[in-house]
Amino acid sequence: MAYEVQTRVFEGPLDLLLQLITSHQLEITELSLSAIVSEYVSYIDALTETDIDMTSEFLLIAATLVQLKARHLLPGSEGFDLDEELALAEERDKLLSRLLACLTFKDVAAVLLHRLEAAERWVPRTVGLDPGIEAVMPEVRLGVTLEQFHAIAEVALSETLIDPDLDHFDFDLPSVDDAIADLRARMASEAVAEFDALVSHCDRPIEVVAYFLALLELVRWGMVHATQETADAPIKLVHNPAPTNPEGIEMIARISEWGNS
Amino acid sequence: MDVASTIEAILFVAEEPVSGAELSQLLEAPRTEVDEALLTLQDRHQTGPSGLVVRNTGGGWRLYTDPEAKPYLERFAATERATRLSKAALETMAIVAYKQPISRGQVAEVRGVDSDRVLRTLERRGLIFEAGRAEGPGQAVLYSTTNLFLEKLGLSSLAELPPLADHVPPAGVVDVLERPFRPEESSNESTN
Amino acid sequence: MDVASTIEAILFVAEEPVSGAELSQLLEAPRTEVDEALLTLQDRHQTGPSGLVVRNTGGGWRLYTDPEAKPYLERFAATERATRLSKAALETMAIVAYKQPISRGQVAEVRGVDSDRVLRTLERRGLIFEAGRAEGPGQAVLYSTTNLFLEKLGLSSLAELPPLADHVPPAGVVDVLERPFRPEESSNESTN
Repeated sequence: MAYEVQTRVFEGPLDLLLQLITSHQLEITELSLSAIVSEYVSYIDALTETDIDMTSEFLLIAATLVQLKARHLLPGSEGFDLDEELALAEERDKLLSRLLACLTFKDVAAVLLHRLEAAERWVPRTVGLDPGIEAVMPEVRLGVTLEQFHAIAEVALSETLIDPDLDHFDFDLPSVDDAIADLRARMASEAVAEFDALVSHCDRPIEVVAYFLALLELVRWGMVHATQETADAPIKLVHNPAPTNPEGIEMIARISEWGNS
Repeated sequence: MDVASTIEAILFVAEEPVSGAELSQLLEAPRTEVDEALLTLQDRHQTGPSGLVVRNTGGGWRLYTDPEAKPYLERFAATERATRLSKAALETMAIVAYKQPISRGQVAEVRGVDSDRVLRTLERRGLIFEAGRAEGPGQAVLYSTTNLFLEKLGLSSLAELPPLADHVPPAGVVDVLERPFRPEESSNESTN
Repeated sequence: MDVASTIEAILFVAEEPVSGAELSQLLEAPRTEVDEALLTLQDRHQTGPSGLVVRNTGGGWRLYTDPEAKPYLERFAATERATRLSKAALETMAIVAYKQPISRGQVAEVRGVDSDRVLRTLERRGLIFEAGRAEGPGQAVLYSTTNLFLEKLGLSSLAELPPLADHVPPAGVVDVLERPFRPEESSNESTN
């Protein structure tokens, strides 16, 4: 039997084991421990995770699996220490109960999500007091000393470094610096252009934003002259190959430096 | 204006659920009278024509819009949408909800993954809080769920959480999990 | 749910008066029907038992508390919970204090949570104010702390805020936020 390492989405050692067992359930009637152990271990080989905690957890589970497998392969129970046997059985039960607990909470989490979504249909009011009553609202109390406030700031601003919440980050941010390079090249060849035409290839608003920021930079450096008659009118651009303001001269120098390096 | 209407006005301006005890203090009325008035108010919105409902969630009472109005509110700009919780965050939240107070180490044990980050996210969202410290060496921080957690789930107390026993995997699944570990079947295995 | 009740739900969550025209658009109902429903709603609150009233003020309709409830609301406003700043508010306050002027988007990035409501509360409490607008597209509102904030912390100027520890360079976060908007530095990076 060949075991192919597919790219699975798993959340950790326990989750992986759970997935290996439950996914094989459909394909194989007789699921062997050997199959699971081989596949599990192959994941360890493929592990690029540098997290020590996770790696050790992986190894711990793998060790238990390998031990169980070794025990299974040897016929009979002769030559086995009873204490060792019991310890191994205990390990197996512990692993099993962890798998069960894991499954249970996965199931209940789905129910909680459902409840969260259902509860969202009720909308509370968040506007607060009526304007007239606000006037008599007593003065706010910070309730913290300067030292405590400082400590809150330390935590609030440091946690983001250790723990950036990247869920909503758009990592595929267009580079303004690429946009500058592209705009410079195209303005140099076209000499005169309209902004809309230059961004006609952009799919996303954020890309247009990047080009607009790039344009502002080029204007600031004096490399491009931009005009717009009214707010809705097209933005017309004229190339200036030899800017005379200090910023532009410096930028030209820097850009040619990068070109040489 | 009767007591029920006064309570309605208070709940209207409150930015989180208000408990019966608090209402009783504000109105200088006995608790029984407040409880009765709350039921009257709830009944008024339920039976009469109204776009609002009174609910007991998150350790107190609060006014909400009728769920039927939700589609219109979504079109109305003012409704805020909370950013979705990840699957990992939901699982961690479930573990804390049922095992509270619980340390991060215990959460990690159940999930099999280091859960510090997720716990911090949940704490920052106001869904869990540091409820205390474990006794003994290390004095690990213990987490519990907040009233906001209850409110977000539409629960009035933790007792209303669905019983965990209902979510234990069925016998068939347990069997599948156990099968590879059963010594009897090892004889079927040849080599590998 | 009838039109009047739907309107009630909309006015309930609205932060400002909502015009008849706006309601008509939201409900996809003719203006005459909306006007009629508004009168029905107003009548319901006036004649039935209710702690709320519907008023037409400042170019739109709005739900208010019944003036009779005012003494109780003033007491509610003076309670511990109304005068104390929440943990979230303090955290937001700290971010604004150390990173001012800062936009709501940047605050949300640092906190990892949507922070509009907290910022509004802090503004209403006179602790922060709209100090200006960001340059560039969007022209986001930028918040700074007020003199009241300094007063509350017993400071004579912002310079007296204790500096953040060196080992916590929040510049890293700001850098991530600003990178797409700083062409020169990102160019430098790419050449490194």
